[in-house]
Parts: sequence; structure tokens; C-alpha cells
Amino acid sequence: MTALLLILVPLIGGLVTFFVKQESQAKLWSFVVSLVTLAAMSVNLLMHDEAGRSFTAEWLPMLGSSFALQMDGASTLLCFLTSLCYPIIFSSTWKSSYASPNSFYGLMLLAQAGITGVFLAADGLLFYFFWELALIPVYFLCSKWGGEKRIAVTFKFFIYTFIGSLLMLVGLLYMYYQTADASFSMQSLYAVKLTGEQQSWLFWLFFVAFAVKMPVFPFHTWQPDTYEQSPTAVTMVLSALMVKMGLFAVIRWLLPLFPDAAVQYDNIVIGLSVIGMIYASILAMQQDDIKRLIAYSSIAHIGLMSAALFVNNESGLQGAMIQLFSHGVNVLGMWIVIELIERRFGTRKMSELGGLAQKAPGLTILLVIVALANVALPLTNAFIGEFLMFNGLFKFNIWYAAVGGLSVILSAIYSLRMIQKVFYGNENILTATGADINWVEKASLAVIVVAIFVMGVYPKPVFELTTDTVTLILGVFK
Amino acid sequence: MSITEILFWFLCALALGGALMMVTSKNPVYSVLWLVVVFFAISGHYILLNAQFLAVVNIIVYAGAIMVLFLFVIMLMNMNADNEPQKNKWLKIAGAVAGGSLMLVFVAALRQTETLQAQQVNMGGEAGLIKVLGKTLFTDYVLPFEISSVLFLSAMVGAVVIGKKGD
Amino acid sequence: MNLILISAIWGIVMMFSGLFLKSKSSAKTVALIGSIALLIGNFFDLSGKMIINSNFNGMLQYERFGLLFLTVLVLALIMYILLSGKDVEAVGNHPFEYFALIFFVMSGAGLVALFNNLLILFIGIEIISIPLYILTGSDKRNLKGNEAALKYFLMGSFSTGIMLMGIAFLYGATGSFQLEQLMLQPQEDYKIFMLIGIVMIMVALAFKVSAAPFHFWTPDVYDGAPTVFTSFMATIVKAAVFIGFVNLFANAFGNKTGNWQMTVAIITTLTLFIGNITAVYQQSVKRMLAYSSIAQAGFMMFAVFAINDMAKQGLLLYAAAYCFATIGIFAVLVKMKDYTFDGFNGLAKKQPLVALVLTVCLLSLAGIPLTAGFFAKYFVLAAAVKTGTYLWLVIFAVVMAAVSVYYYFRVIQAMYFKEGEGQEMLITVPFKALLVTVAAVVILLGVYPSLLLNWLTLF
Amino acid sequence: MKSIIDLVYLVPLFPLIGFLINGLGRKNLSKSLSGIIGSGVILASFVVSLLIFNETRAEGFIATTVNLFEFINVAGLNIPFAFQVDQLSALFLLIITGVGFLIHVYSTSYMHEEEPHHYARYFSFLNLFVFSMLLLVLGANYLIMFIGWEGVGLCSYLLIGYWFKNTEYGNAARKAFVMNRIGDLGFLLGLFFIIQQFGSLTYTEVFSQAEGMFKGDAIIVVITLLLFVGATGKSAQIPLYTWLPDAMAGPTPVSALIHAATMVTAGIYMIARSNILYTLAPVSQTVVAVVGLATAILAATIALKQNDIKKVLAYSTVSQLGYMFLGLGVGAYTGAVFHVMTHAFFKALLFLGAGSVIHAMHHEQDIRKMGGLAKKLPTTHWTFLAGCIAIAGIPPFSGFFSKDEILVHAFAANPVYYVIGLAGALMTAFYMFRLYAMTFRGTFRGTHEQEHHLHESPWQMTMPLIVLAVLAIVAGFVGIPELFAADAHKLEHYLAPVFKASTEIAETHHVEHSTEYILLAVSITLIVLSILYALNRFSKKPETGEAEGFGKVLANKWYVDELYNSIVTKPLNGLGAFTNRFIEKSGIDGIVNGVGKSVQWGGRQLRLMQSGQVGSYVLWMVLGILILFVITITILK
Amino acid sequence: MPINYYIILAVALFSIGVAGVLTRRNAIIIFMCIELMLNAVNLLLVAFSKMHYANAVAINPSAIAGTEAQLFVFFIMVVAAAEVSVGLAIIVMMYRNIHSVDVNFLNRLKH
Repeated sequence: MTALLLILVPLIGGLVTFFVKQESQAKLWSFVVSLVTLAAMSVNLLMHDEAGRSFTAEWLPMLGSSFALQMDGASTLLCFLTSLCYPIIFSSTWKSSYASPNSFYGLMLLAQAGITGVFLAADGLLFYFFWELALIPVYFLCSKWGGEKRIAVTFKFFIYTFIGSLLMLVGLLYMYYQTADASFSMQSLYAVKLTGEQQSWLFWLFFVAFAVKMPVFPFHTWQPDTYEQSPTAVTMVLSALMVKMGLFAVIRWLLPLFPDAAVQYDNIVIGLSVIGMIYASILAMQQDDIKRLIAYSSIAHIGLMSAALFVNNESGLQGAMIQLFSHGVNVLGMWIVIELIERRFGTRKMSELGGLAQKAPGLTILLVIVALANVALPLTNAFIGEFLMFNGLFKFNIWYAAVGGLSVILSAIYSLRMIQKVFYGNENILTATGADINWVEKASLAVIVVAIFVMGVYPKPVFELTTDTVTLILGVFK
Repeated sequence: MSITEILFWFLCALALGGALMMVTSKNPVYSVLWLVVVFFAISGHYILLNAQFLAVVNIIVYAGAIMVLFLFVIMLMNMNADNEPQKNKWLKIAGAVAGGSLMLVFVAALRQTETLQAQQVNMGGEAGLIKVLGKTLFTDYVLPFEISSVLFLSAMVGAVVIGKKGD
Repeated sequence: MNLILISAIWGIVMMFSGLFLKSKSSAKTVALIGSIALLIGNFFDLSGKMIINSNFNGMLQYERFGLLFLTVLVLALIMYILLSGKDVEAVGNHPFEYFALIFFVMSGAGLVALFNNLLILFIGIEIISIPLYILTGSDKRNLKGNEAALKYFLMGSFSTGIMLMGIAFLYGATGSFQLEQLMLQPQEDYKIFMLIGIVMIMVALAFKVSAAPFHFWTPDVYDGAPTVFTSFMATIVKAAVFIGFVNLFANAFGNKTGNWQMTVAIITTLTLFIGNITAVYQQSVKRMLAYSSIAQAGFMMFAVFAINDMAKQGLLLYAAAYCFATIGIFAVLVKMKDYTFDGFNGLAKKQPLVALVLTVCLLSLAGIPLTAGFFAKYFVLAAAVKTGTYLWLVIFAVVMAAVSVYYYFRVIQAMYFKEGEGQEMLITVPFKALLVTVAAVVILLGVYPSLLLNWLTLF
Repeated sequence: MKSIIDLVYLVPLFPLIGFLINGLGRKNLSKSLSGIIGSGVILASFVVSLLIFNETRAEGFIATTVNLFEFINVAGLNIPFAFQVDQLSALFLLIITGVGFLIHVYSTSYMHEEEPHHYARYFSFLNLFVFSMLLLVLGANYLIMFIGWEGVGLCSYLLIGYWFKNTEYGNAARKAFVMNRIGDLGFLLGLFFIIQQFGSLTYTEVFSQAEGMFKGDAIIVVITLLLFVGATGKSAQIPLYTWLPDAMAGPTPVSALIHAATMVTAGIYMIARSNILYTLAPVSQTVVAVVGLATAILAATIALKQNDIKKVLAYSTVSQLGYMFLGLGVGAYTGAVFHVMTHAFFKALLFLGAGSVIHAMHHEQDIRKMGGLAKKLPTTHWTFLAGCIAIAGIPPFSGFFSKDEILVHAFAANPVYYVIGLAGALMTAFYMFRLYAMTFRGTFRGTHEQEHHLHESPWQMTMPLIVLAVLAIVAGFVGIPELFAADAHKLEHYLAPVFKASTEIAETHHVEHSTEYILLAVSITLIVLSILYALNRFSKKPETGEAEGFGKVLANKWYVDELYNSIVTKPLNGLGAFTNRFIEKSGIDGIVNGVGKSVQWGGRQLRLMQSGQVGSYVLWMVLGILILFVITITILK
Repeated sequence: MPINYYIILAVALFSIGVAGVLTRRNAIIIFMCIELMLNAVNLLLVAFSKMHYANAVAINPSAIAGTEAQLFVFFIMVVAAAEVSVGLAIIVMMYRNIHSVDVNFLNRLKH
């Protein structure tokens, strides 16, 4: 039942929001909706309500497709992430006001429904459905409320991902006709036995779709522009949650469906990912716009995750699992800070900022913590993930680990550069005007900080949660 | 060479020649008249093939009605040779070539079956007689027969709507 | 059969009511009644209760598929009359005659949907075409209209010639016009006739559905014709011809798949490519829709390409999705002065509801999930994948679908994201209601296509 | 039975609490309060450490592991969050908390000019540092050590950049952190190798397995070298030492605590901890020794020409660390640890003394502007002198014993080591007394108003000085070589269990007592001579101008920073700019956009087919028919 | 007569018609060429009908075959007549407006 609620609540809530014309009410309403979702999710987690984690209903019998939702470890984790992030997003962007707020918040909630659906879908066609559904609201959000280059940029992003997903659809169709009982259900798709040659081209059809979404070098060029142009609230959704769609899709669909191809091409994928890590880190050092910097650093982190997914050993996979969550939380924190800075000082250019530490110590401290989590300092959540992932990568091939490890240094360089340029040094005319953050913003950041440390010190629960997924994947590789 | 063969060849020559003249002649009126010649030749063929009914209908409907209609229109617009300026030469040549190659392709496709050479066409038989045709027309083909009235209706309505002066 | 009769008769009724009813505005009402009569008649067709229950010595065959397809067409027609009836009256001085012609076209569509004999196909196509020539030119003062009419007519009758040549060769091969006869293997010497015949008839039908490289008439005619009739041509007529296309290839050449599939594949590829790519650069929305209709035809060609039940269901769904969406868009377009993309700037502020409906329709045409368009494309592509061959064709198609997103979304961007004050247009409340219905249908079919497809197996 | 050992987690816990209180309540706490909290927590953990130390001194005490909770348990790799208490860690606990406490006390007065919330921030950072340092030494496996390892790096970053308004300091802080990170990467890779080889990171398991392996095993060499890379970063050895002198940007007590007494010794601790591995890898041992020696000499030479009081001390630190690594390299683990301890005392003493001077001189750090402070700041002067003598290695001051032990072992391993080491020792003596002389001897060279304000520091500052001075003098007696008294080397005896395994494996080259006497005599005489030379040279006519000639090279630290800048930093930025401009924008993104553009272009071109001419339309159709015919009939027939 | 002769003849006429459509620009003449094409088809159909008749009688002397083809021809004529009426109407309308039947003047609609 929870599974269904997680989709229905935001969906219906979102549709209702369109009719809540008054801004403050729209905000309040959408915030409440997101809280309800969170509550549903947390209850399920606390109750260990296994039964509630799957749901099946008749949908398109003639297509052998049913409305089947199912939470395994990874998806539970990600659903929790989604339902956790939304209230934070809403509360942290409480101050910023948008033209026609009702449609803005409505679309946000619809996006949540779509994303959650992707994490839950246990039916190929349904998965594709949600995959697109998550995209449409985001498209409108970015193009309507974004920066001045928004239309072109968002459009590029849309078509880029759309091509990818259509290719995936073709692959899905082909798989469908290979199934014994002509069904899209995950089980029967898993059961399909494919020849190596079939696997190898199907693998690429799927991989491109996911690679664009993640994004993996060299499919990443849409990402910095989109992050830069879209309103920060949407950027949070994009990079904290939508990015995970690609990775999760790899976990739930790509690897179990085409294990042989995954092994066959692991060097290409991991190679691309590792190149991406270094490449993006180097680019991050060049950026002046904080948003672009975070965008590139996020590409680097994703690169590590996508590499870890293909190393085919438990350490790497577990690391990737926990990092799915950690990266979401950390990057969300980053965006919140940026949002706060931009709202206060009206710019994201590091060259124009500086000396914020005097005006906004609270903000500074929180940013430093998040940034340190971003560079995977021990006792922060990211460290656990990166340690395990690098270990997995090392097991796979020493040199990948060594080269990829350079990104650890580079990330330190650009993160500290950002901290210094924005917060240290003397304040200038622009930054002299600022004020520190209020308690709401503090609270929403505090949640993140707490999450960072709790998971960094005691990750055990997450591991227990995701073990089943990991064993599943390792199982298919046997 | 029997009389029919002579006739056949003569009609063929007449049809093709007429067709070519129709296409090439400058003056529309001449083209119409040449086309009439072609129709007569074809009717001749029908007779040779013992399809008298069609031969007659062909004369009446085509040569008689349709062509006269054409003539009227041409007269009405009092067109004559010179008021058709030269068309772009290349397009002309291209058109001729295209038509020719279409012909070639057909022939090439068809001549590869030798056995067709032997396949004779029966000059006799009463399939073409009005009695037989009439019977089938009003039994098996009653639906198309009736439905073609709709066709005529729409054509009529159209002609009126389009041709009606004033509005 | 009922449908054919009723539509023929109602055509005449329309003509005569033109004599007695002086007020132009009553034409719409009469037509509406007629179309509802059609629906009822078709319903009885489906349930096997016919005025004349005969297949006329195998001239017709009452396949569920064909009949259901006609239902879709009739529903589309009703929606069309409801949305654009007023505009039809506005075109010229002969509203009743226009509607009469439309009804004649419907009877032709009936023939094409149910034919079992090439003669019926031929006559059906002609009955569809001739009224269209006239409707195209119905706005007599408009030179563009005249030009379009003449172009359409000349090329149309040319294609008729091609089709007849094809039919003649098919007859030469088998000695019959009955589809089941054509199904039989011709004797060795005549195989070549069969081949030539198939190609030529394919070309002729490709022309009618405006598939490349026989599509050239489409943009000019759709652009030149009065917009209401463009809407009619682009939707109902095109769908009608397609059902004929599929019926012919399913019931006459279905067993000979392979040697003509390649040809269809080529035509499909060309159509998708030219239709989508050319649409990208258009400045006028009307002309863009003309090209998009070519592109959509490319997708429907998949149904012809993969002759199987999936394909038939797909075509059915596609026709419904495509017709409703396009009719909706045109209905709005007719009301606008400025057909360029910039004409749509800022429409969302001026007419939020209209803009929303347009968006839904455009999304459907682009084949985005949750709209009927997605399942339409899904089915036809699935049918093609099912054949297991020509996967490159499917991949090419999806890439082209992505291209199509480009020009459909240009309109959405103009409406929602571009600055500008949307242009004046008179939108009545009932009209809005109808638009909403269209959108609702599109979305309903998009979420639960079985609604429509279950009818194939019902009764 | 419940021994104090089980409460070991209290030791890091107290500083953590202090950090949280000071950090969260920094707005509301008064200066004195946060000062008291800051120092109090350290005192508390010092007390606990003392008790623990007592336990460990008991005869036949065996190392005990205290499991706190399960940290990571994945893929058969079980890493508990556990502390290991044995002689080594206990000793370090004492040093860290003891010296740490003194420095906290010192800071309460040194930082009194700061605003309250900055003051609290300072103490919270200091506590956090102590916390991570304690994690580092207490961890029962390499991962916990790594946590502390990175933690201290972070804290040094925070404390160096404590005065964040100054961009220079910010850069210094970044430099420190990044250089540490480079080392950390090596360390991390080392850990992965260990995991791969031993399937665990827990000391006991790793070492017990390692003992089974034969000497000079390649994998162990790789592991030890990688770990050593980490050590070079943390303990400022070639090539990663350049951050330490810049780190003097931080407040002086910080330099005393982090960059002299504790953090920089992390590398030493790590190697001493994994001594068995190094003993099994002679190659790595040589590398360690050579690098240490080279660093010792290089830093000493640079220190000769520095004029910033703190810079001199910084380079002396680097050079002393070099000695410790030399000791480790030649297998004198006890000696190294011993030197760590003594060095902690006198180096902290020296820094705090310098701080007191700077404090008195109103943040003047250039020794050329000082002189003759002896009578103005008596306490500082005497304590500082004690420190100088200790570091110079004059018996019976502590420095003598520890350094001597290292040098003797070096001689045993390879006389060349000894010679170079001795040269370094001479330079040390020389520049230390140059520093001493220019600061305290001669006449005052500062401004009048500076001279007017000269005054001895308050008790919070002098008290630690005195305590440390005493320690610096007497600490040596825990390690009297048996040369003088049979098994009087208490420390060695105490630490023996830790190094038991390696002492068994390592072949011991014994040095004759006679030789030792000679060595001692030589070294002491030389050192004394250099001290006397330095004293009278710089007391009389101190060098006030800029150095020239070779001296300039030394004054500019052999231009190493410039070198790094031109071979690493600049190329990296260049690469970044290039990538951004050409590969990203024009390259990849160019291709992506190019596809879109080409589609539009194609649209423009294809439109032209639609010429509007019926003739051409029909022509196209006919051509289409022809082509289809040809295909169908020829190809598919 | 061998069937080939008729086929060739018909095809030839058809091709001439096509060539005419391509080469002429007078709408009326183009239209006449199309009529020529239709007649070619008629001829072909009749020829085929007789061919199949011949095949039929070869098996069973009293068989009746090939009627439907001739009926088809009949219907083609019917349709042709209808088309002509509409077509000429359109052409006349065109002529009324631009006083020419030259298809090259039809170029308002393009691209």
C-alpha cells in the first residue's frame, strides 16, 4: 500500500495544487503533501512493513503489462531519499517566490510522483512510462521559471534524454517479444535468455538512455547548462533525484537483464566513467559560476558511482548503493546553500562574492560541512560510499582506482577554492549587505547535516537495507 | 499474314502515332482531334478482341462526350498554338526521358518470360457481348453500379459548386 | 453497409435541405443529426443488424476491424462537425453542399474500409477523392485555393491512372479482382504481373496517404485549402485511405510478405525522413502540420509494413489518436488570424485552457506517454518489432520521433515561454467544453487504451 | 573485570564534547567560559590517559582492543569502530593530551584579543583537532587511523585559515590541505592493497598474517611505500613538505600544537605502528631513511637563512621529523618514538616561547627587528634557551638522548647516514642559536614604541613554558642508553612489546661501546663549537640585510615552491582552461549542437524540393516509381 | 495475337501519356494525357480478359471468363467521365481567375 501511496499522494496533491491560486497557500499545501509522503515512507520503514512495499493492479492485460510496483533495498532507499528531499526543498526555497506559484508547485509534485514511480516500477512498460513522466514536468519547470537561455538549454536537455529513452523503448519492446509469457513484468524479463550478440546491442540501447540521464561522459554536456539555467529548486530535483534515476535503472534493469554484455563492456563503461571523473573535476576547477562548479563536481561523483556499478563485486556495489543516498543528500545541501547565497546577493559568480563568513557565519559553517562531505571526508556519509567504491574499483583494476583517485585530490582543490572565494577574504560592496540565514533555512540544512553525520558514523542500517539488491545483482553475474 | 494481323498492326501504328501527335502538337485543338483518333484506334482493337460493347461505349462516351467537352472548354478559352510559351527545356527532356525509361522498365520486366510469347489472346468468345455483360452487371456488380451513382452525384454537386457563376 | 447507405442518403438530404432551409446556420445542425445517424447505423453494423444484409457476391466483407475503424472515423466526424461546423458554413455560399460532399466522402470511406474487390476499392477511392478536389477549391476567390485544387486534381487523377495500371496487372496475374483470388499464388509466367501490380497499386495508395516520394501535393494542398477542409482531409480522409491500404495488403498480399515489405520499408523511411526534417524549418503552423501529417503517415505505414493483429490494433489506435489531436489543433487554428509560430506567443496567458488543450494534443502527436499518441506509436512500432526483421527501421523511426518533438514543442514554447500577447479569437464556452472533451479523450486513451481496443474482441 | 581501559572512549569523547559546546554555543559563551571548557575537556582526557598509561605500565600488559560499534561490514571486510590500547598508543595519548592541555591554557591568554565567538571557534577547532588526533592514535585498524589522519588534516586547514579575512592565510590553508590529500591518496591505495592482501584492516590480524610472510615480499614493499607517501604528506617530508612552513600563518599556539608537537608526528606513529611491515620490506626502510635524511639536511640548510622566527622553527621541525624518519628507516623505532616525545616537548616550548616574544613585540615576527629581549622577558628567555639547548642535543637535555639514539642506530646501519645526520645536527645547533642570539642577545632593534610596550607575558603563558622547559630538560632520562647504565632505557623496555616482532626479525648490527664513546665525543664537541660560533657571531653584529649569493638561494628555500608552481599548478590550470575551451565547449558540446544544427540545415535544403511546380512533382513521383520498380523487380525477384 | 503485343502497346500508350504529363504545361493537355493513360489501362484490361478467357476455355470449352475485366473497363469510363466534369470545372475556375491554364503559374504555394 505504501508503494501506491508514494505515487498517489504527490500525484493527486500536485493536481490539486494547480487550483490553489494563492501563493502562500500553494506553498503550504505542497509542503504538507510532501510531508505526508515522507510520513508514509517513514512509517513503512519503521514498521518494516514488507508487504506494503509492493503493489500490483491490472493495467494493460493485452500488452502483458500490469501496474506492478515493488520496492527492493535500493528502491526503498531512493524512495526515502525522494520523500525526504522534497520537504527540505520546499522549506529551503520558502522565501523565493515564483510567478504563478500554483503551477510551479503542482509541477514539482508531479515530478515527484514520476520519479518515485521510476524507483518503484516493477514492469518494463510502466517503468518507461514513469521515466518519461518524470521528465515532462521538469521540462516545463525549467523552461518557464529558468534563466534567460532557459528555453534552448532545456529543450536540448529534453530532446537529448528523449532520444535516449526512445532507444530504450525499442530495446524493451524487443525484450518483450523474447519473454516466454509475452509479459513486461520484471520477473519474466529477467527470465529471458538472450544470445551474446542480442545482449550486446540491447545493452547499448538501454545504456545510452541511462548514460544520458546520469550523465556519463561524454553524454554530459546538457547537464551544466541545464543546472545553471533552471531555478534552483528544480536543480535540486534534477541533481539530487533525477540523476539517481539513471543509476537506479542500471541497477534494476541493465545489469540483471544483460549480465554478459555488462561484463563484456565493463572496461568501456568504467573507462568512460573514470575519464569523466577526472575530466569533470578538471572542468570544475575552471568554473566561476557556483552552480556550474557543482554541476561538474556532481558529474565526477556520478562517474565514480557508475564505474562502481560495473565492477561486479560486493564492495563496489554496496558503496554505490549508500552513495546513491549520500550524494543526493550532499548535493541537495550544496544547492540549498547556493540558493540562499543567490537569494541574498543576487549572484552566483565567485568573482563577485567573497567575505561572506563575516556576514553569514551560520551559512558558512553549514556550507563547509556540506562541502567537506562533498570531498568525502571521513565520518561524513560520502566517505563510506567512496571508500567502498574505490575499494571495489581497486579490486576490479588497480589502475582505474589509482587514476580515479586523483579526483579525490582535485575535488579538494575546487571545493576549497569555492569556499575561499565565496566565504573567506574581505567582504565587498555586494556582500556587505547580506544577512545570516533564518531558522527555517537553518533547520532544513540541519536535517541534511545530521543525515551526513549519522550515515557517516553508523551506515549499518543502509547496508542491511540494500543487501538484497546487491546479492541479486551478484547472483545474476554468477 | 492474315487480315486480322494487318488490321492489328495498322491499329497499333494508328494508336501510337496518334498518341505521339497528341502529346507533341502545339495547338490544343489538334491534340484533342489526335486523341479522338487514338480512341478510335483503341475501339478498333476492342472490336478485334470481340468486345463490341466496350468499343461502342468507348466511341460514345470518350470520343463522343468527353472529347467534345474538352473541345468546348478549349474553344471557350479560345486557346491557340502560340499562347503556350516554351517550357523549361531541361524539364521537358527529363520528362521525355522519364517516360521512355518507364516504358523500358516495363518492357524489360515483361520480356523475360518467354512463355508469354506463346500465350495467345482469344479473339473469339462471347465474354464481350452485351448480353453477358449486362447479366453480370446487374447481378454480381450491382453494388458498384449503384454506388457509382454517388460518384456522379458528388461530381455533379462539385461541378455546380465550382462552376456556378456569381459568388 | 448501413453506414454507406445512410451517408449516401444523408448527402442527398443535405443537398435538398439546402433548398428548403434558407439560413446557412442550420446546415451544421442537419449535418450533426446525419453524423449521429451514421453512428447509430454503424453501431447496428457492428451488432450485425443491417438494412441490406448481403456482401454482394463478395464485393464487401464485414470485418470487425473495418467496422470499428469506421466507428472511430464517425466519432471523429462528429467531433469535427461540432468543433468546426460553424467554420464550414463560413467558407462559402454553399454550406449544405459542402456537408453533402463530406457525407459522400464518408460513404466512400465506408467502401474503402469494407471492400473485398479491387473495383470497390477503386470506386471508393474515387468517391473520396472527387469531393475533396472540390472542397479544396471551394473558396473560389482565393487563388491559393484554386491552385491547390488544380494541383490536387491533376496529380490525383494521375495517381488514379497508376492505380488502374496496377489493378490491370493484378488482374492479368490472377484473372480476378477478388481479394481471396489475389491471395492465391499466380502461375509462374504471371508472377511478374503480380509484382508490377503490387508496386503500382502501392504507389497509388502511397500517394493518397501522402507517403514520400509521392507526398508533394500534401503541403501545397493542405496549405492552400480552406483550413476547415484541411483538417478534414488530414484526419478522417487520410485514416480512411489507410484502412484501405492495410486491408488490401493484409487480405490480398499478406501471404507474399517479404518481397514487397522491402519496398514499403523504403517508402516508410523516406516518409519519416522527409516529413520530419522538412517540418523542422517551417514558419507557418498550418504548413508545419501538413508536413507533420506526412510524418505521421510514415508511422502509420508501419501498420502496412507489419501486417499482423498488433498492426491493425495499432492503426485503429493511431487513427483515433491522430484524428482527435489534429482536429483539436485545427479547430483552434481556424480561429486564428496569424498562422505563424510567433502568432502563438503568449497564448497561455490569454487563453490558458485553449493553450492547455493544444499542449495535450501536441504532446499526443509527439507521442509522449500519458497521451493517446504514445500508445499509437507504441503499437505500430511493436508490430514492426514483432516481425523480428528491419529493426534498423524501428530505431530510425524513434530517432525521427525525437526530431518531431522539436517542431511540436516549438508551438508549446511559443504559447507558454515566449513573451507576447496572444491574438484575439472568439472562444465560446461550449467550444471550450468540446476542446476539453478532446483533451480528455486523448488522455484517457493514453492511460487506458484497452477502452478502445477491447471493442475488437467484444460482441 | 572493568578496568579503566574499557573507558578509553572517554579520551576522545571529552574533546568532542568540548568541540560541540564551543562550536554550537559560540554566540552565547563568554570568553573565559569557552576557554575553561576548551582546556578543561583536554585536562579531563589527560587524566584518563594518565590512568590508562598506568595500566599499560603494568608488567605483562597485553594490548587490548575496545570495540565500540560495527562501522563497516561489507563484502567480508569487517571494520569495527574499535580502539586499541597498548604502550604505543598510551604514550601518544599522554603526549597529545598533555602538551595539548598546556597549549590550550597558553591559548586562553594568547588569543584574548579575539572577539568572543571567534575565540570560541578557535577553541572548538582546537578540541576537534585533539579529538581527531586521538582517533588517529587510538584506532584499532587502519581505517580509524585514516579517519583521524584526514581529520587532523582538516583541523590544520581550519586553524591555518583561522584568520580567514587574509587571503594569504587562506591559500596557505588550502595548500596544507591539498598536499595532505595527495599523501592521503597514497595512504588510501595502501589500505586497498592491505585489504586485498590480508582481507582486513585490523592491526592485530594484519600483523599476525604479515609475520608469516618472508622478508622483502613485493606486495609488502608496495604497501609500505604507499603508506609512506601518506606519511610524507602528513609529516612534511620531501616532496610534500612545503606546506608546513606556510602553515605558520595560523596562530602561534596552533603551530606549536599541530605543526610541532602532534599532528606532524602522525606519520611517525603510523610507521612505528606498522613497524613489522617495514621491517619486512628493507627496500622501503631504505627509502624512508634516505628521504628522512634528505629532508633533515634540506630543511636545515633552509633554516640557516630564515629571518621569520616562526619560519626558522618550522624548518627545524621539518628537519627534526627527518631525523625521526631516519630512525624509523634504520629500525630504531624506539628511538624515533623517543624523539617524537622529546621533540614534542622542546618544540612546543620553542614555539610557545616564540609566541610569547611575538606577543610582546605586537605581532612582529622578523628577528632582525628584535634583539636584547633577554632582560625584558626573563622567563621566556630562560625557557627558550632551555629549548634551544635541548634541540641542539647537549647532554643531559632530552634532545641529546633521543637524537643520539637515532644517530647511533644510523651509524650501525650505514656510517654515511651518521655523517650526514651529524652535519644536520650541527646546522640545527647553528641556526637555533642564531635565532636565540638575534632574538635575545645584543641590542634591541625594533621601534621605540615597541620597546616601550615590551613586557613579560601573563602566567597562563609562562606557566606552560616553565612546565615544558622542565620536561624538555628531564624527559631524556627515560631513555638513558645502556652505554651509561645497564637497562636504564625505561622507554625501550616499556615499548618493547610493540616492537617485539620486528626486533626478532630484524638483524641487529651491534655497535661497540668504544665506537659509541667516540661518536658521542665527536658529535658533542662539534655541536658545542658551532653553538659558540653562532652565539658570538650573531650577538655582536647580527645580519640585518637581505641575504645574497648562495644565501639568497637558501633564503628562498631552494626555490622549491616556485618549482612546484611551474611544474604542477600552472600546467594543471592550463590543462583545465584548454579542456574547458576546446574539448568541452567546441568539442563535445559542439558535436551535440552540430547534430541539431545539421537537422535544421537539412530542413532548409529539403524544403527546396517542394518547388511548387506540378511538373517537377510528377517527375519526382515517376522517378520514385522507377526506382521502386528496379528495386522490387531486379533485387527482390 | 500473343498477349505480349497488347501489353507492349498498352504500356507504350501509358508511357506516352506519362511523358505528356511531364512535358506539357497546359493543364488541359496534361489532363488529356491522363485520359490517354486510362485508355491504355482499358486496352490492357480487355486484352487480359481475353487472355484469361483463352486459358479458361483451354480447360473447359464452355467456360465464361474475363467478363469482370470488361465491366471494370466500363466503370473506369464512368469514373473518367465524372473526373472530367469536375476537372474541367476546376480548370475553368482557374482560368476565370488568372486567365491562363499554364501550370507553371501555379507557384504561390511552395517550400
